[in-house]
Parts: sequence; structure tokens; C-alpha cells
Amino acid sequence: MGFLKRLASVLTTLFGISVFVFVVLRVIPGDTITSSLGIETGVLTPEQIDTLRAYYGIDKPLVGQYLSWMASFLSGDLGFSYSTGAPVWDLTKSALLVTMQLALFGTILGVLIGISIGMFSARKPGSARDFLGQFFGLLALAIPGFVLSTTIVTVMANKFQYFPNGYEYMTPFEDLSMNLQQMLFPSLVLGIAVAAPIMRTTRSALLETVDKDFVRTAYGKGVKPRIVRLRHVLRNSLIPIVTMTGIQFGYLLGGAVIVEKIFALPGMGRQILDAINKREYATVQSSIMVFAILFVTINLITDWVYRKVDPRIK
Amino acid sequence: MSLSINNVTKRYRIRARKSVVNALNGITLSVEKGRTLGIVGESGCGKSTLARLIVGLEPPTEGSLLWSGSPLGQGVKNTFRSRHSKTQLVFQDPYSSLNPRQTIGACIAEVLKTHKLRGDAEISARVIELLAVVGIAADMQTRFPHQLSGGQRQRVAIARALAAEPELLVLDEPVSALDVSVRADVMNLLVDLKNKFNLTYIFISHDLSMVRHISDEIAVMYLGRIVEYGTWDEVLNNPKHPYTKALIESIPEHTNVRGIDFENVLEGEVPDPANLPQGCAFHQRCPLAVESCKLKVPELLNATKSHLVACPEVLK
Amino acid sequence: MKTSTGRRDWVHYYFKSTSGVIGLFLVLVMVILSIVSALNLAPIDPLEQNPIDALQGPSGTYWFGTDQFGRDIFSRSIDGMSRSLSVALLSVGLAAVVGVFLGVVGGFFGGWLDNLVVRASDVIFAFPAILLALAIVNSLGNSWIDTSIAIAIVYTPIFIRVARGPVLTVKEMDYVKSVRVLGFSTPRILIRHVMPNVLAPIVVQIALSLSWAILTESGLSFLGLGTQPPDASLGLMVSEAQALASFAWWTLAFPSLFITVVVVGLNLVGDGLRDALDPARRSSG
Amino acid sequence: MTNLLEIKNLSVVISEDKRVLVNDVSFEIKPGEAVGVVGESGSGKTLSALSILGLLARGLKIESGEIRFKGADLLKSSAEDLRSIRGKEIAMIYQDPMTALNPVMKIGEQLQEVLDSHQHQITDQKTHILNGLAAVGIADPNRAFDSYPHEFSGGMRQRVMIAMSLLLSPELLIADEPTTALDVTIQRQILALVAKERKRRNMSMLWITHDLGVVANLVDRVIVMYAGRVVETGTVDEIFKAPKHPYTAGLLASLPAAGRDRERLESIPGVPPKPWQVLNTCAFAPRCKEARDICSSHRPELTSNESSSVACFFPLGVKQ
Repeated sequence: MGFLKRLASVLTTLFGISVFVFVVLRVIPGDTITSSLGIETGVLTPEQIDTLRAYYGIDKPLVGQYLSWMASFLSGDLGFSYSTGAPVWDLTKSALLVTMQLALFGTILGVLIGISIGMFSARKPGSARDFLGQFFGLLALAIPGFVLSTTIVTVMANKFQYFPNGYEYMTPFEDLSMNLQQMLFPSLVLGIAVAAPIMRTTRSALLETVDKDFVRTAYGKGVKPRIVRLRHVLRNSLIPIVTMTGIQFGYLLGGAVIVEKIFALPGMGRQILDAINKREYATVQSSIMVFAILFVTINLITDWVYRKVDPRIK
Repeated sequence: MSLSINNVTKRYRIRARKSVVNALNGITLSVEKGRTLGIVGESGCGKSTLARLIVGLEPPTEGSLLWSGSPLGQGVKNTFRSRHSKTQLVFQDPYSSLNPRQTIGACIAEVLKTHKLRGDAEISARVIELLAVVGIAADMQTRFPHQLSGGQRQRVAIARALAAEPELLVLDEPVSALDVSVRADVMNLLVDLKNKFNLTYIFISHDLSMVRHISDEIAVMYLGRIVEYGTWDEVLNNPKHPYTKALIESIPEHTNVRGIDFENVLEGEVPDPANLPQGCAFHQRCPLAVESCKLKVPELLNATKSHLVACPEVLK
Repeated sequence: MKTSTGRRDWVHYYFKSTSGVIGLFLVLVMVILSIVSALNLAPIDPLEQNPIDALQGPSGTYWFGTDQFGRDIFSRSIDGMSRSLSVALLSVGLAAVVGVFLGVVGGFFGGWLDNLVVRASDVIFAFPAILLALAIVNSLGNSWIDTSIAIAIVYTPIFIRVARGPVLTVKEMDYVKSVRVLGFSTPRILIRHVMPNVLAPIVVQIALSLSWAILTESGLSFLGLGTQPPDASLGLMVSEAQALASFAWWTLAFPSLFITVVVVGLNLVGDGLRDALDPARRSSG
Repeated sequence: MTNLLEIKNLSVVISEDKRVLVNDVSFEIKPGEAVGVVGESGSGKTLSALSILGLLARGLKIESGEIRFKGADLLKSSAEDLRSIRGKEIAMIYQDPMTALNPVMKIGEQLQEVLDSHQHQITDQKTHILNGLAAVGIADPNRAFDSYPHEFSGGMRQRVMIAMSLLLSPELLIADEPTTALDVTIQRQILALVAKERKRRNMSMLWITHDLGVVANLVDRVIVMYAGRVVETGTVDEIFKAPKHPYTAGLLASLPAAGRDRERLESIPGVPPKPWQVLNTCAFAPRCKEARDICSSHRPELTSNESSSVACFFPLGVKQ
């Protein structure tokens, strides 16, 4: 597939996403004003309601509402936060940085842990070490992020009196050391969650590749076993591992919602959660759209890595 | 009654490569009832595409396929059933041509029930009869395909095709996937069935020795076209087209120890079907090629009354 | 060559795997506890408050201890489990029916319909699952049916993919081609010849999706969406335990254990089924 | 003349349940000799060949026997010694050229790997590789060097495999059905190439196939295998002109050939048994026209007679 075709497909997906977000967040809940202002609607004068309706654009038919939302979204106007009055985009910029840092650290940790344990397990399938590796994978899969986070917070804060997330959040530019300490546990929680499926993929990909004809060819021509494992087995196994990492990234962004809440990080997840609780629909809608764009971008990158790893895909 | 294939062309559009593959190009053939037409060629020559067209799995892009005058290939809805029951197909790989989750008895009974070929009371007797015809004992009918050997599965596939009471049987490499020592048995069975049920066969194979064994007429295909056609004797004992000659010479015969000629080997690879050379598709590999071969696709012309060759150079 | 009938082979094979049996046992224990709770047979009413007994450790009366209102954590845990399992069953049931139908039909017929199905599932895939569920619950409401619908929407595309992939393969298999040549009707081909051969990965996916649905449901209630107090829910209990765990470990430990046990069990069942239903993994005969 | 390779009483089993797949197989290859092993699927021909280089798949193992290469038992040599023989003194080419090359490595890298893995005197390695590719009929070796396997057809990939196997001029080439997956005109090209290179290098060869026609045209001596055992050996003329084992004779008669009766083929009834089912009887007895009581109660041993040997109580063409 050519680049243009790929781009066209991404744009179609984004279009679909925007329609979906619009339907879920604006059409299904019904009248935004009544639901967002709740019982307070009664205290507004009809003129005020009309002004607000015009401001939110909900005096227009649905298609018109969609178009005006998209038009302002694309021009960088994500709307205003009802409670603070600040432009959503200003809030989003700093929150995005937090979430991306978290996601990046989480992915790196997850890939490192996942691939190492996967290789550790696959070396001797059916052995005690394999059992150990698989047991870790299963637990990492089954213990929810919020349980792990809560446990870490409880143990660290109460038994070791160490809880960097209790202090005000620092960006890496303000205080790098503090920032890294604050990122440590959240990234670890996300990393462990991501490591489980990567570990399983690594293990099964390695075991499948070991039996491939070209591995036999490599042994047959006298290549040293260590080199066969790295150059032939691992390199070919990377293809499904890359795919799985891409998929997990989406999970990780979702996990960020919970982890950011527990560890008090001002990221996208917490922004959306707060907005939901405060019933700020403009913020929710635009933030979710930003999230989706981020996710689609990650998919594009995965795709690019995939092509690098597998020369058969043009 | 006969099969006539008139000027059939099949094109596939390959979207990813933005190209068009001419899998079949102006194929014209006819088979008289009770005869066996052998079709031989290497991978990419279009022989399996032709098989799918004859049994109606796909429509031709151009041209028509008629069985005793009525259309075969085109999807005419109201004749769906009759069309399918007159031509049946036996696939190469007996491991994948039977539903793995159906017993072999159920698989044959399903054909009889669906087309109401027998009353409910007679179905089980008919299943046993069909299995007996192909040499499978009645107590095997409760087995699943994975419990049978390759040869047995191929017999079941043949019995299932016969259940539909076909007049024309298309055999697409029916013994190529079988063990050498069971091939002869299945070939003999095919010959017996043809005589017993007065069937017409189209026998498709890359294996010239099998085609030679069973065919009355033989068509040699290369890259979507017929390059030579005639009685088996004419095509194999007096081949005209340089490709047919190379094909025959390439078969290592066990009856002729050290007989294969390794000095004069047909060089080159089969061109990409999506990117065929101008003129005769064979000219780049052909020892006889002249300038004119690069310009014009040669027509099938008569060498004798029944023997057609698509090479003007050998007819001079 | 074996002479058994092949059809029941996978059951036999499943029970040969220790981890599969353990998984089934764990799931069954949780299911039975849920039924006990659903039939109001729990030892203590999960909503009953006994302020005198607040924050008691595990004992003969309160097996898992009590929370800050003196409510019995064991009864609340099995009540929460029954709520989680109900949501998981309904959501995965919906997702499987809709997803498998769309996947099979799209894969088998292809064309614009298939394109639409694939595009639509791409769109849903472009959201992190919990975020999407969050947004939908937020729009629909907090009842367990709303939660189930939200989770069903999130997991439908997975079933579309799991069904569509094998259909594309099976459609090209010679045995499907040969029944087409035999003139069988399309519904018959789909139901009798395509479906039975794509069922295995779907069954496995159901087991795995149940575990994900439980994780998603408990995640949502942890965040305060979904089940509302005073009703019991495992996620909500963990959320409330955040403030209590430092001096009452049992408030965190037991609800967490329940979630983990049922998810481990479902995953083991899924893996066991995958091995038992895949003929390639047991083809030593 | 001493033998280059000698296999004695080789048995291969499934590790898990000890079912026998190769049963007490012995044969030898002399320097410069081309030997063909013929058999159907499940006859143990490929497993015997893979055993030589210790390349059996996971789950299979050599139960007993000796594999002597230039006198030394490969089954007793260290992993490192065996590795230094693979690809240098004994090379192998495989059945499916589409899967035998690593899909994510360039062809040049994969050939270079052979040179990197062994000690040798070759100084200009790249030129050596390019010459090797040119010698097997690859038109543009420089381009091939930087290409990935998927850019080549099956025939071309098999040529690359052959070039790779010949890089260090091995003394023995093991070929496991290398032309089965190819079209007949391409098969002939590959056979011609192998025949030419073998002659030029005076290399020994072990050619595994189910195709009797290929064997008749390519090798000096033939080993016929059936259900995990060797049933007959002999020179190519002996096997094809005067087969002694009823299986060999039956197989030859069952094949259609030019000038044969077109109505009926001489068929062998039944199907081949699994090797572990027929450990102590003649495996072919249930399908054999000549079989008597002793054939299904005792196992016929391979008995030699000058250049040939046969495992049959009632060999054809021999006065009882």
C-alpha cells in the first residue's frame, strides 16, 4: 500500500471516530444544556438558554452541529472549560505531555520485561522456568491496575514513608529528579500490565519460529547456536511482538485513566475523568478526540516499524 | 451431448499491484461425451482456473461454456441446481476437500438430501452403495476424514461427487497428493467409474505420465493459452510445439535409466502472468524464436485435421 | 489410527491439562458463590450496617472482616462477584452474537458490507477500551444493563475480527468450494460447513473476553461509574479501601483476590480450550 | 575403498512415547558416489537424512545406531565438532525453497553467514559469494546479493540454496527432495545443475526423493525404504532393470510410462503401514503377492550379495 492510500485510510478512520464521538457524547445524552447544567437550568432565563444553545451550537440541526464542532476542533479551538473558563486546548497541552511520558515509560518497561521473560520461558518449554515465566504472565494479566496501584500506594506510603506522588506534580523541565520519581510507580504498573501479553506473544512466537525451516537451514550450515537464536529466531519473532506492542499501547492509554487518578498525575485520563464528573461535555468530547488521534498516530508508527522489521511488506 | 468452451477469457484485477492478470486467454475447447480430455501445464498456466470455470465456481470474463448447448459457467439463477449437478469437481488435496467435522457417511447423505435425489428411506442404502462403488467398506461411514488415509479420502471425495449424479467430472490433479504406491489404485478406479457410469472426464495435471495414461485428447497450456491440442498419440508421440517438446523431455522416466538429457535444458523461468511479454509468451525461452514471435500472439492452427499447434515456425 | 468418533475428543483432551482443570475449578467456585449471593443465601446481608463491628479483622463471624460501616466483606464480595459476572455474561453475550454475526457475514460475502464492518470496527478499536466504556456509560447511565451495553460495544470488534479471519480462510478451503459446486444453498454452507470450523477461536475468545469484561467492569466501578453505593461491587470496594488499607488490609485484600482469582480462572480455561480445540496442537497421533 | 559416510543400525523414535519411525537402518556412501534414497511419505527417508547432521525436529530422537563420517561417529562427537562439519564438510538442501531461507535477511548476508561460521582460506569473500551465485545460474549476482528471498521464484531460491551449500566445497551434499516443489521444466534445470556441479567437484551426494524417475536419471546407487526400513539396495541398473524386492518391483510396475498399457495399471492393494506397527514382521507382507506365513511372523533381514542387498524371504528372480 502506498503512503497516500495509507493516509486516506487513516483519515477515514478519524472521520469515523469523530462521528462516533459525536454520537456517543452529544446525541445519545440528549440536550447538552439540560444535562450539563442539570437542575440549574431552571434558574436560567429563556434568553440565557438560547444564548448558551447558540454558543454550544445545539440550536442547529445535527449535521450542522457536527460540522461546526469539527470546524472549530480543526482550527485548534477545543472549547472552554465550564468550571475554570480556561480554553480546553491549554489544559490539554500540558496533560498530553504527562500522558505521553507515562505511556512511553510504560511501553519501554513493558517491552523490556515482556521480551525478557518471554525469552526466559521459551528457552525450555515445559520446564520449571517456563512455568515460572507463564505464572508471572498470568498474574500480570489478572491483577487489575487499580489493585496493583492501590497496593503500591498503601505499602510505600505507610510502611516506607515514601510517596513522591503526594507532592505537587513536577514536569521534567521543572524538576527532573522529582518527575522521574513521580513517574516510577505509575509507569511500572502500566509496564507490568503491558508486559503480560508481550511476554505471551514473545514466548509463542519464539517457539513457533524455532521450528521453522530456515532455522534448520541455519543450523545445517553450521551457524553457532547463539547466533541462530538472535539473528534468525528472535529477529523473525519480532514481527508479532511489534504488532502486540502497538495493540497494547491503546490499552496503556486506557490504563492511564486509572493510574493517573490514583497517583494524582494531571494527565489526559484525569482530565477526562474530571470533566465527566463535572459534566463538561466540550472538554470530554475534545479530549477523547485528541486521545483517538494519538492512538491512530501510534498505529501509524507501529505500521512503519512493522515494515522495517519485515521486508516482505511493501 | 458435449462440453464446448468458446473463446473463454478470465481476467483478475490485482488491486494491490494495480495490474490485471489474464489467467485465461481465448480458450476454445470441446469434449465429446464419454471422452477424457487431459489438460497439462505448469503452475500459472491457468489449468485450475479453467477447472473452476467449468464447474461454475466463477464466471468467465468473456466467452461461454456450454454443456450440451446450455450455459454452464454463467450464474443463471434458476438453473443453479441442474448446472451444479451435471458437472462435479474432484480436488487435488483430499486432506482439505472434506469437511473435518462431518462423518463421511453424513457428507455423502447431505448431497442426496439437499438435491432430493433419493427418498428419505433410501438414503442410507444409497450411501453404502456409493461407498462400495469407490471401494470403501460400509462400516467406515461413521469415520471422520482425519481417521482415513489420503487414498481413502480421495475415494470419498469421488463418491461424494458421484452422489450428485454428474455427467462431467473435472479432476484437478486427483492423484498428485497421494503416495506413489496408492496412485495406481485410484487411477484404475477412475477408469472403471468412467466406463461404468458413462462419464466424461477433464483430467488436469502437471504430471504428463498420468495425463498420457488416461486421456483421449490432450491440451497443453502455457500462460493462459492452449499451445497444442490433439489426440494423446499426436501430442505425446509427435509433439510439434517447442514447449510441448521441452515438457516431454523434462520428465525423468524410470524406464529409461540415465536417459534424461542434461545438456540441452530449456532455460529461463516462466514469465510473471501479470507482466507478459509481447507476442508469443514462450518466445524468450524458445530455441526456435524469430523476430516475428515477439510481435504477434500465434494462433492455434491445424497441423493435421485433429492436431492444432500455436507456433507458425513448426508449421512451415 | 484411532477409531473414536473425534467429536468428544476435545473434552477428553481438555481434562488432561492440569491448568485447564484448575481454571475450571476456580471459575466454578466463583460462579457458585455468585449464585449463593443472587439467591440471597449469603450468611449476612451485604447491605446490613453494624457500626459496632466496623473494621473488624477476619473472624468466625466475618470471614473476610468488615468495612467502615461494619458490613460483612465476604457477603459484599460475593455480591460484587455476582454483579461482575452478570455484567460480563450479558456484555460478552451481546458482543459475541453481534460480532460473530457481522464477522461471519462480512467475511463470507465480502464487498462493501465487509468494508463497512471492518471500517466500523477499526473506529471502535481506535479507542482504549476503558476510555470508550467510560464515555458510553457516561452517556447511557449507571445501571448494570447500561454498563453491559457499554462493554459490549467495546468488545464487539474483537469478535468481528476473531470470526472474520477464520471465515476468510475457511471460505477458500476446498471443502467449502466443493459444497458450492454441489449446489448447496448459501445458508446451509454457512451454518453446516463454515460455522463449525470457525467455532473454536470464538469459544476461546468468549472465555478471554469474560475475563476482560470483569476487569473493565471493576475498573469502571472503581472510577465511580457503574454500580453506585451502597450496592456492593468489587471495584467500588477496592476504591473505598484506598483510605482504609493502611490499617485494615482485609478491605483491600479480599475484593482484589476475588477479581484476580476469577480472571486467572477464565484465562486458564481460555488457554485450555485453545489447546484442546486446536487439532494442530495435539496431532501427535 | 573406504566409505565417506556409514550409517549403522540407526533407529529414530518419537521421544514422548518411543514409537519407532526409523527402524534399524544401515547404508553407506563412498567418496564421489551419488546415492539415492527412495520411499513414500512416512518411510523414514527424510528422518534418516536429517539424523546425519543432527537436525531432527523437537520431539524426535535417535534411539540407537552409529553415523560414521570419515571414520568418526557423529553421534558421539561434541556439539561444536558437529557444528564445524555442518555446512563445511556436509551440506544440505531442502524440499521447500520458499521456507528454507530466512525471510528477513538479505541473500548475501545468508551466504556470508556460512563463511563467518567456519574456518577457511578464502580471502576475497564477497567475490567468492558472487562467483558462487553466478555458478548456479543467477543472472545478476550483485543484485541477488542485496535482495530478500521473497523477491525470487522457487526455482531461483533453490539455486540460491545450492550456491549456499557449495560455498565451502563440501565432500557430501544431502538433498532432501529439492525439486518436488518445482515445475518439471525447472526441476530439469536444477537436476542438470546439480549433476554438473557434482561431476566438477567429484562430490558425494545423498539424494532423497519419492520420484523414481529422478533417481533413475541422477544417481549411481539406490536405497529403497519402506515403513522405516531399508528393503533393497543396488546399483541404479539393478534396481530399475531387475528389482528383487516385491515392493520395488510393484512400485515400478504401478507407474504409467511411455509404451505401457493405457487401460490398467498394476496396482498395489492397501496402504503403507506405520513403522511402529510392523517392527518384527515384513512391513510389506499385507500388500505382497508373494507373501507366505513366515513373512507376517518374522522379520526379513537385509542380506547382501555383491553390490546389492534385499530384505525379503522370497526375493524375485532368485531360485528358492
